[in-house]
Amino acid sequence: MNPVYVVMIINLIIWAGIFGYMLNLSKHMSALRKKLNKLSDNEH
Amino acid sequence: MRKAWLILQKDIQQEFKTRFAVNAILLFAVVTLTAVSFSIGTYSASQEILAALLWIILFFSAMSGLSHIFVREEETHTADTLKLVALPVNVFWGKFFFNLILLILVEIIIIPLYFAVMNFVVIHTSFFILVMLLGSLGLTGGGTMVAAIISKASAKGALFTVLSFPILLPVLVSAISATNSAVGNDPVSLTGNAIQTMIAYDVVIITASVLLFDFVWNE
Amino acid sequence: MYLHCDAVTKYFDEKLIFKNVSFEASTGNSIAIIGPNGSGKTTLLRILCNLMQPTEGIVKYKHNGNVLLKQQAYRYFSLIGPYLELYEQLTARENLTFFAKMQDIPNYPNLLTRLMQRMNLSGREDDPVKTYSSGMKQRLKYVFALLSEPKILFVDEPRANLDEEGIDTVYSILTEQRKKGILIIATNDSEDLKFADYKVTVHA
Amino acid sequence: MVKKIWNTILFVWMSGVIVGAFIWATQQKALKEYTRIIYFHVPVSWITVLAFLIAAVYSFLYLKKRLLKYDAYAEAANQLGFLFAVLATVTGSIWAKVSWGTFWNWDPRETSIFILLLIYAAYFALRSAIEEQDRRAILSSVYAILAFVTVPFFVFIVPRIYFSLHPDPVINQTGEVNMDFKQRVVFFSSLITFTAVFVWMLKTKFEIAVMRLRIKKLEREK
Repeated sequence: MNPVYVVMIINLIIWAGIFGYMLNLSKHMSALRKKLNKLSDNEH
Repeated sequence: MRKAWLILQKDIQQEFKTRFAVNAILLFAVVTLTAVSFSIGTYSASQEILAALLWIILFFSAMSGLSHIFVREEETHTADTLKLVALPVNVFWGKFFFNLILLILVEIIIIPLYFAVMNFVVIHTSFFILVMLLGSLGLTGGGTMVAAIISKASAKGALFTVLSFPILLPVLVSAISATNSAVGNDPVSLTGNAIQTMIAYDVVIITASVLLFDFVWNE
Repeated sequence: MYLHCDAVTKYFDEKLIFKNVSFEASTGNSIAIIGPNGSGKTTLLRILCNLMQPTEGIVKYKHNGNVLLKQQAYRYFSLIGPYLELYEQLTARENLTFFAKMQDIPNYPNLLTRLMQRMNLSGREDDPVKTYSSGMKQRLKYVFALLSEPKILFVDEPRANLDEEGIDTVYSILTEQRKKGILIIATNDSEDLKFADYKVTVHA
Repeated sequence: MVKKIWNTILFVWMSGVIVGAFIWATQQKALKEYTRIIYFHVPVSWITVLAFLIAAVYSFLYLKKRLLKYDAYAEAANQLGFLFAVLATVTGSIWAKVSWGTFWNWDPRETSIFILLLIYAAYFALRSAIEEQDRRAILSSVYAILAFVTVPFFVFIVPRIYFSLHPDPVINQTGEVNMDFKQRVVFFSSLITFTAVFVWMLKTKFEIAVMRLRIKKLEREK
């Protein structure tokens, strides 16, 4: 296997890991924000 | 310190009536020793491997018995009673010395057996004893603290080993390499390092435990 | 001796147990903590004894005008409760000797004999606690609590597991404690309430 | 708006580093193409350690101040640390396979990252075994600090006992001297990028943690 591909694969794994995680986080965050808005609306 | 001694006395008194911890840890040690001995069988393992196996047996025996001292207080609802009459620091020392005595007792029984069964030969005896002592101090220090933590969680038994292992690994690794020197396998230069590491580890883990125990006990 | 419980609130995670419980008591006072089952009477007692941290608010002890630190305060009070057990495998004497030594009680053998007699337990000193009946265990807890001659006595359900005779003894103890120190009981029993100068109600 | 600008800068910078690493930087003779792995693998490993440190600091703060916020921060840092530890382990393992022939051979740094992984895993195991949140916060903080004080010992023992196959000593035998200018520029920019990405992730995690706590508070006030 050409070494440059190995390096690329490694690089890809790292970025995929980070982005996958962040994507998950942002999904989570918008869900939480919705819930928070709903809760604070009920207050008033 | 007198109070710590009283707690130690109380725990020994209690232990004498049931012999639960002693039985658990000792039987565990004997069973593992037998298993190791059987699996090696007639092959002659190198002294290097035997040194490592000895510590693995001791580590897992410790894992089977050292948590008992805190788990018992929690499960019989006596922890609160003890809290009402004792300062945390005394409780820690009392439990620490109980575990130390327990572990050394197991070592006194297991190590001669190990010599006999496994063909294990120690060349520098006094050095070996020093290594055992320092190693036991480290195992007990970290083990007692983790025992205090897990006594307040669920799934105590499994958790104890999982939490202890990474924390006890430095002392375990140094003890194995120092034991290696004791059987005459390694150059002397390495010996000093392992001993230094163990002393430093013992001091650090025991100090940290004393400082942190307050939070765990009076949580 | 002076006990001050200021705006104590306790949550278990999101569940509110009680909110803003405040009272104060000094020598000669007695207080009953009342509330329906599961309202957190026991939790409040545990907080007062420093066995548990309140979510908000503070508990303060004063002795001769000085505020006591946590590590000093525990010498001045005793607690009797169903969740507070003695060492089952040890005998009554071993248990009590251990606790007496831990609390630096001078002349404890005499005191021990006297209290065992008073709680109608003499003769059973050298039996393991696990052979005791639940009523006897409860009486033994009184011996343990009174051993240190506490300035403040906390009692959770004074009558639990006791027969007529036991209750009489306990009541005489409560009367005494009320005179010479502070008495705090958690109860729902109207009989027990006779011992209280005033009541603190806990509820969510 | 400011946030958007920062994100754009970060994105451009990141792309620059990747391009630089693959095209601009020169290759090390001994490592050939694999030189480039250093620009990604090393920063990831560094962040594993950084996250562990941050978690220990917040654990300590929690024990001092008893604010649940700090415990949530420590947990967030540990979660990110675990993610980066997994990334470092996987990428390192692939690298080990192509250059040394095996996926795993207990080289000192592999050992260190493995121990960090174990500690992270133990931390989460402990958290999942305690129901009540105050108790969970205290016990896991104590455990994080206890683990933190023992980790430095691996720095002393591990390299002395095991022989290292890791190329870092080859490159850094006398500090950073053996890296040439271009390599150094790319390496440090990459380190900065990854740290910036990590800080950004951590901030997001903190935000989420704070939101969670607020939701809980609102719910309990009802």
